[in-house]
Amino acid sequence: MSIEEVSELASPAPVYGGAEPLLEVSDLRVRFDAKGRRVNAVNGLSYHVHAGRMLAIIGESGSGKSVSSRALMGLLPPTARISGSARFLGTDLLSLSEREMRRHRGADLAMVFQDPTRSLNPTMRIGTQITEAVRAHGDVDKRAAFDRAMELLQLVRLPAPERRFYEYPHQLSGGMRQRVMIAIALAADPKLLIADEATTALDVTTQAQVMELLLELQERLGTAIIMISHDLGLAASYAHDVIVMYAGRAVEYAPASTLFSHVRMPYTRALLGAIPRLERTPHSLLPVTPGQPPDLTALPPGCPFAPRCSRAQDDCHAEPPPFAEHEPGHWWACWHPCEVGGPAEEGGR
Amino acid sequence: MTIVDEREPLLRARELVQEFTVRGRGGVKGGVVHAVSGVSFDINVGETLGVVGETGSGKSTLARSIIQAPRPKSGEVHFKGTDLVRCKRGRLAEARRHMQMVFQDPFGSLNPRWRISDIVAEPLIGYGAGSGGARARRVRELLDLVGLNPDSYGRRRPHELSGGQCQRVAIARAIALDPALIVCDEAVSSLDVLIQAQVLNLFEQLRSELGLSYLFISHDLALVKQVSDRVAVMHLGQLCEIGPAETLYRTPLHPYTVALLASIPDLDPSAARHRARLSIHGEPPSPISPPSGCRFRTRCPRAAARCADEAPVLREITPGHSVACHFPVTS
Amino acid sequence: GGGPAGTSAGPAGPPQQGGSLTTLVTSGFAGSWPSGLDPATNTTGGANLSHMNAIFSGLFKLVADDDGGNARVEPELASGYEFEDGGKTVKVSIREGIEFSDGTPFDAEAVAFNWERAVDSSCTCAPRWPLVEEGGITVEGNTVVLKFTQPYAAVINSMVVSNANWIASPTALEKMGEEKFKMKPVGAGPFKVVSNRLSSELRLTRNENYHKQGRPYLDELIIKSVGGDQPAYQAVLAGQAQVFEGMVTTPLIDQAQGNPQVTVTPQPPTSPYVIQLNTKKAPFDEQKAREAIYYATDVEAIRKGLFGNRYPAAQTFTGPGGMFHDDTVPGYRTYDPEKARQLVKELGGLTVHLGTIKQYVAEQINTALQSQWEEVGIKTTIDSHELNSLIGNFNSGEWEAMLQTAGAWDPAAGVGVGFRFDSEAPFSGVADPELDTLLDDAAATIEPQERDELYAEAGKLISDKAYAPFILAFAPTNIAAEGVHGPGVTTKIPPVLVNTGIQWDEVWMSQ
Amino acid sequence: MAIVEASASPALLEEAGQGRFRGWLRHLELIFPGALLVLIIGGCFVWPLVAAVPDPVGGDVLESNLPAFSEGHLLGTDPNGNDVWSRILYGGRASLVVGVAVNVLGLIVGGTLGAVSAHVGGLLDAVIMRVLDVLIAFPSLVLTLAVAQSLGPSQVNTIFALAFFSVPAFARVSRAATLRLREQPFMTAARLSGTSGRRMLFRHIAPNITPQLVTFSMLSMGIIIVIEGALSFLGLGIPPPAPSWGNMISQGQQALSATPMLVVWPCVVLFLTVLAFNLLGETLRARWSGR
Amino acid sequence: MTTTEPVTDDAREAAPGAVARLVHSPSVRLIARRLVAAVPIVLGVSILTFIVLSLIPGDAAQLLLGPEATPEQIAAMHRQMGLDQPPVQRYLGWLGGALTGDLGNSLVSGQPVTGELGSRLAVTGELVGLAFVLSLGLAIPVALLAAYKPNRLFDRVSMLVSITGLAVANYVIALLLVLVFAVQFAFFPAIGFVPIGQGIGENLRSMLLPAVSIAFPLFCFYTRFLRGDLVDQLRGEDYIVTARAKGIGPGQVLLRHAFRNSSFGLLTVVGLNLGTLIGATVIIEQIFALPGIGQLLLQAINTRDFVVVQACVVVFAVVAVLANLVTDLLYAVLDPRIRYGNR
Ligand SMILES: Nc1ncnc2c1ncn2[C@@H]1O[C@H](COP(=O)(O)OP(=O)(O)OP(=O)(O)O)[C@@H](O)[C@H]1O
Ligand SMILES: Nc1ncnc2c1ncn2[C@@H]1O[C@H](COP(=O)(O)OP(=O)(O)OP(=O)(O)O)[C@@H](O)[C@H]1O
Ligand SMILES: [Mg+2]
Ligand SMILES: [Mg+2]
Repeated sequence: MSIEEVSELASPAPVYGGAEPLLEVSDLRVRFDAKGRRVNAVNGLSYHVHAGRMLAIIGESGSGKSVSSRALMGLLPPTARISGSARFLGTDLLSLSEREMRRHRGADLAMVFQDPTRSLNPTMRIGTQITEAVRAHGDVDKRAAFDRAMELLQLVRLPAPERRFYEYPHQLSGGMRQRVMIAIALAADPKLLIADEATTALDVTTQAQVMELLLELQERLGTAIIMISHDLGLAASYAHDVIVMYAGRAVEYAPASTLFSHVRMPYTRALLGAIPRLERTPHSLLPVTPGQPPDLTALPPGCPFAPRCSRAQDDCHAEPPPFAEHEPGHWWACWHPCEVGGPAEEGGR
Repeated sequence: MTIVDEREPLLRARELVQEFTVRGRGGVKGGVVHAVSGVSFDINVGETLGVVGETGSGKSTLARSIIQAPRPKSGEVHFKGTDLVRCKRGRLAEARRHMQMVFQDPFGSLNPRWRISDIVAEPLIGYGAGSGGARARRVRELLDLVGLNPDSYGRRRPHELSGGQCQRVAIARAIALDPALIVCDEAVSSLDVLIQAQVLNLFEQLRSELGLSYLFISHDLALVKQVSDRVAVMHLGQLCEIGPAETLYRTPLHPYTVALLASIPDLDPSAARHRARLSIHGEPPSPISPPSGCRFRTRCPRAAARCADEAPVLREITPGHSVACHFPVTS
Repeated sequence: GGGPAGTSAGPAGPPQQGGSLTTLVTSGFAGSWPSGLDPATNTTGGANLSHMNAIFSGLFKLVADDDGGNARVEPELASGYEFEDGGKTVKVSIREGIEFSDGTPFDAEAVAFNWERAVDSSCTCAPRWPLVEEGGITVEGNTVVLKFTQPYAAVINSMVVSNANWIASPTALEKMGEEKFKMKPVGAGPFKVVSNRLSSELRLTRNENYHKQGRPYLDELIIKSVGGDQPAYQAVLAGQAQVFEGMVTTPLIDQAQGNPQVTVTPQPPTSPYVIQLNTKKAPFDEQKAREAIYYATDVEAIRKGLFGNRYPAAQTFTGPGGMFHDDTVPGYRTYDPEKARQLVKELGGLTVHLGTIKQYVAEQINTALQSQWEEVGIKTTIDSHELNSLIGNFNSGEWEAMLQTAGAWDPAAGVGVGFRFDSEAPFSGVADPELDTLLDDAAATIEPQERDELYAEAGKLISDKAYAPFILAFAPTNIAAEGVHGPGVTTKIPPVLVNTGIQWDEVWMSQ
Repeated sequence: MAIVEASASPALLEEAGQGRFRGWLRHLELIFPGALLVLIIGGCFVWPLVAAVPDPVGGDVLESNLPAFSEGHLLGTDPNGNDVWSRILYGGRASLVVGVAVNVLGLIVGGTLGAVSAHVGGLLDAVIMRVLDVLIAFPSLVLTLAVAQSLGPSQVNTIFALAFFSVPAFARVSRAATLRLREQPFMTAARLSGTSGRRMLFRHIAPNITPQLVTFSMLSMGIIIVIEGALSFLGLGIPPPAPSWGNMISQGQQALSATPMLVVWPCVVLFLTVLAFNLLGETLRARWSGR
Repeated sequence: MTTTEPVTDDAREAAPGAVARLVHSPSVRLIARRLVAAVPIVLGVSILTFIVLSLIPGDAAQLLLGPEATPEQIAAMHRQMGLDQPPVQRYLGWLGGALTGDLGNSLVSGQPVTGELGSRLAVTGELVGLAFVLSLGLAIPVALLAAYKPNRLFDRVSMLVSITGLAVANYVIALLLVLVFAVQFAFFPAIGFVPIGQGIGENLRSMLLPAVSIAFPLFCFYTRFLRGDLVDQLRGEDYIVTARAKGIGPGQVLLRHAFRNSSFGLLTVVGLNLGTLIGATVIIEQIFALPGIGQLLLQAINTRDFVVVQACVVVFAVVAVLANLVTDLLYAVLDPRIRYGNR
């Protein structure tokens, strides 16, 4: 990829609403040099999050959702090369040293991970894991930390918190563990909470419980939430705004209501079309998008979705479409966007 | 082999029970997990039975009990007229030829050190079907059928394939011997939607073309509805409701089914937000010491005293639609 | 101060009283006493000289001038002896007024009692007396009388290596019972047993009852078993032990001699290394093969290369420290590779299994022999045996050549020349009636001059018939820390068999 | 649409260079121990064939204890006048052969036992595991001593005796790996495919547990070579004068303070060998575990 | 391990019904089960020893009586030693005695074995215990420091040291230690054992060098193992990411999270290591003239004193089995997944 192409891919952050955004990510790029292979995991991602809003990042597996959010937290392995900027209340998170970053982790930005079983230390009491997070920032004595932890456990509505405090992760069910993870994330009143597929490992009923909880907490605490998922239904049900990612880039961005009623990106449309729905007749064939996600080690020159896109034309293969605000509040990156209200199945070939 | 009666279901499971003794390090007995407790159902030729239920409800155990890996503790599984639970090893192997399984983990179900063509050929070799040349031809045919170009994929190894492709290889292996029944244990859960659609379509195609029957397990209710003729709902090792897909989804009878259906996130944002959603609260009880009576009663909004004393049995409410509840939901 | 050959090891002033001394013995040999310290049942008594002498002293003892010369056996707890009946009757008189350390009298009855047990003992150190069937051992007042079927010249000389020399208190033995007694034996020696951990550590304390006034000098003597020369040497340097008996590793001896902190006293060699050849079996039933071995063996190279000229070459069965020693034997076949090659050729090749006991010096010599023999075309394999498999090999009669030590201070003593050359002996590879007669005669002759001649003749016969080439007369070296003095430690006493009988009652330390 | 300047391009270029270097470094993890091993093995097995090296045994006693860098004796001679350098090369043969043989025995016997035991399960598993438990609880040294004393010390017997150390260890590793493998769906799938037990063992289990076993054998190779030396100390092992690194060290230690170099040289090569095997083992472990 | 909770867990554990809970507690059941499982193992070991020993050529009688003994003498000695009985009967006789705590009398010295073993066990036990303490006490901090910054200078140096320890035989280490610390600087005695009764300081001084000789290779092994495991944890485990995401420092992450989990792996290794230690004690006791079991065992094998060998082996086996039981118990006590497992 030449420098010119890179600069064309680079895009300004879409502006949402009037107030200053809490987090402003622009042109985030992450590359891995692993085993001699170079993986371009994130290729110029830009977005905003405002306090009190929930932003959903969706996209298929490997589209760079986790990598981009871990980059914000400074939790990528040393093999990652990061560029771009992520302004968080005026500081560029990406330029911080590990030591400075540590002050922000937990305190300003917190994260809830996909698999609560593996993400909790199996040999440490639940309570200790929470108080540890409480005490990581600020000078809190044991007693105060204990009180705070109990408060948090009540906040996430864990039944019998006094007992649970002394239990170990394996004694809890998946849903309870995920609540503990949320309690840990909320320990220092973060301004931004990143939930990286926080409910993927849970079954539907538990997933619903956890999502309810997140929403409720957001309403109460005013925290901004970035919710990462590949479940469009989840995004539609709970998020204010939605970003759709493909091959390490944002391809469509809009408030949830707009996005699901006025899909413009063929890719998003394909995603929506492929979801089995209750309304669908049994045994009907689903619309199929052929091909594979692009190889991140060697991206095609044009639009990365072009090889799989039914609407693709020559220009799509030649040049990547810019990611721009084509309608108020609705951004997309496509040379030939779908018509509003067109059949959902149209996205796939 | 016995001649199959046309009206006889392809698979008839009766009162299947599977239990596991869990042991700690050093072999301390921790308790008995009642993974599957008295499950009965039929699958007819060409029919797809969906099984839904939350994590740990015993779906996978049920599937494994049917393919006899391991054999269930008690109960009967009649497959094409043979009771698999009590038959000899040789008979079982013969029966398994017509019964295959596709697993949830697309990578784990393929030996990472084998080539794709070898993997697909494995059942052909295992059941001694065809000579070398015929076998190779059959492998190509199968790979073509699942949409993988045998020339470019045959010599690859699993890690050179994507998850969806791996799953297709697993399917190719499963259909290699023209089985009558395929057990799909969360066969598409780990795939993302685009790939999932491809695989589901492939299943559908095989069903209509080859007349396969499926036992289709998932906890995604919408997905199950998409593929199933009938749906069974499992809760803590027991069937709590079973019926034709359309009916069951339209008029769920069991409070648990209702709760499950309510948990499905809706794609319509305006409708989804701020509705009173949850009808199920609390944690699922432990399968080691399930509650007395109805196993759902601890979380059931309709629970009454009777539920604690008396375990409800599956009873037919409308034709083909049965529920195990003392107080079924009637709208 | 060190220096070669203990020249400066004379007493440094009058002996001083007191002190605790630790002496180290190698766990493979002297440091192993698995069956306890009762003279009659200690099967390794011949190796445990220090232990036994310290507890029991001895009826007789071997003494020598400070340089190891003029070695002679002197009565100790005995007061003297007489031969009668042409040597067929031996009368040993016991010193008066001696008591065991438990206070019971040490008398002829006690000695006779012990001798009866000694004769029945299964130790290699049991006396080889040709006793008459009935009344072989009798008591006459303060004298014990031995009656032999034939004269036994070495009866007194061999006493110092046999368990007949160590007299245990019969009263104590009876009181304690054999099993307890072997752990805490009671004798009339300079020391009493405090504690005894078999093959590991023996703690002794001064015997106040000891018959010599003012002896022993030491208050405490500890005998410890240690795993090898290197750790033992280090322990002496570090001050955990004052004496190490029986160092054999040449480079370490060299190093010790350069070290002013220790006194190095090489003992006068008595038993030479010999290559026993099994003449009862091919290939050495043929004299040519045996001669080839003689000619192929370059003793000078081994002396110089392996031992820095430390030990003298030997051509017969006693070393320079022993009785009836001859430096050379007329007609002895020395190194001549050409002749060896010639003989091997005549034999149409020669293949030899050369064995020895698992021990550093012996293994080194074997290795060198292998090289030398290979050089002249003798195919040689060498094996090192544990004691067990060594005995097994000899018993089976399947062995071909064995590197062993032969002889003793007095060749007629127990494990002396007969042990290796008598046709009756299990460890012998020779069956020559002529040699048997010579050796028997020598053993039965009291007159030293006559004996000397008989042994010279035997030596010549062995050499002429090429029964067994001798290598060099080896003796271990004793190491002592600064300030330790005593006969056998810092002066030389010929080893009666392999190790020296240190006279612990005379050993003293400067404080 | 405003286009933001492309960021970090120079940095990217610079990192690319570093990337190449890093890639090379990563290979170094394999190259260094590999090269070291090739050097050691080549030195022991090939060098004596190519270059004129004195015999390791049968030296002239008159040339004993020469210091290093003496004429004709690169590392000097031992008390028997044997060339130390040559003994190190030939001794390496013995040590490496013992190390490899013991590991191969462990790999084949132990590996098979463990795999079969875990695969078949049930009574057979219980019996095999109890026997292995006994072997593990049994002080292997006694067994070794017994073997050595009844059969006499020799290279073959040493291998045999040391196998008592390696077989149970390999069996455990292999059993654990097989048990883990058993959980994999492809094993169930294979059974459903009518694959026979033997085929399962050889085609499914064996190739999948081999990497683990090989890694383990790399790490235990050094240990075995060192234990052979300990046996030499107790008078077992490879009988002198035939050299092995172990018996060179054990012979040398008898006069360690006087002739330390006789111990130092074999220790140095042993160190390099253990280093190489360890590094190789760890690199392989890291690679095969997919890090 | 430090925990920050203000109320201790033990207080909760000692709630009513403590006895009932004790009986049903996994730990107690674990002990019982493992003790039962240990019986066949020890039995197996004793049978195996019996078989192995009867395969060794030569016997104590032959050795005691010397080469010139007549067959009648040997037979008489066999009778005296009880070696004339058929092996099965001999074994059963031994077993009967062993069950009542009487391991028989030494064939060679006639002394009762039980008492001898007891006093020697103390020496070997102290040696091994000290070696464990030293090796673990050093390995843990070194491994932590090495894992703190993997592939940096300290890590590399510690790796080289570890590999040296794995490559250099323990007897060479022992001799070198003595040369330096006993001969050059007379800090420690070169040989000998001072019983605890004569002062704990002197006792430790006499045991330190032998213990270090055994501990050094162990230390190296543990360091390699623990460091590797720690790095694996740090790289691969999700809860490490969680911990880092909380904003706690790398030292805390290492100590409180990675080490806590790595310690279980280490525990297993330590438990399994005990068997191999026996070889080390045989050699080291020899060099330092320590009156321990290793020394006894070697002598007994050389004199074919099978009663003593049998007793030593069984004692070692019991210790090995107990060690594994203890590690399992420690697991059960330390690892909550087992402590509260599957109830
Ligand atoms: N440490 C790493 N080294 C090399 N490549 C990596 C690394 N981590 C992630 N990647 C690659 O970066 C790409 C983006 O990964 P990421 O985890 O962000 O995907 P994702 O969108 O979160 O997918 P999923 O839905 O599966 O979680 C993938 O191709 C992945 O293989
Ligand atoms: N081999 C086993 N040993 C012990 N318990 C088991 C075993 N297999 C399953 N279980 C238990 O049996 C119960 C049912 O498990 P199963 O895997 O069938 O559930 P599932 O419905 O498939 O769940 P999921 O949706 O998570 O796959 C669970 O509680 C599980 O822990
Ligand atoms: Mg992700
Ligand atoms: Mg499942």
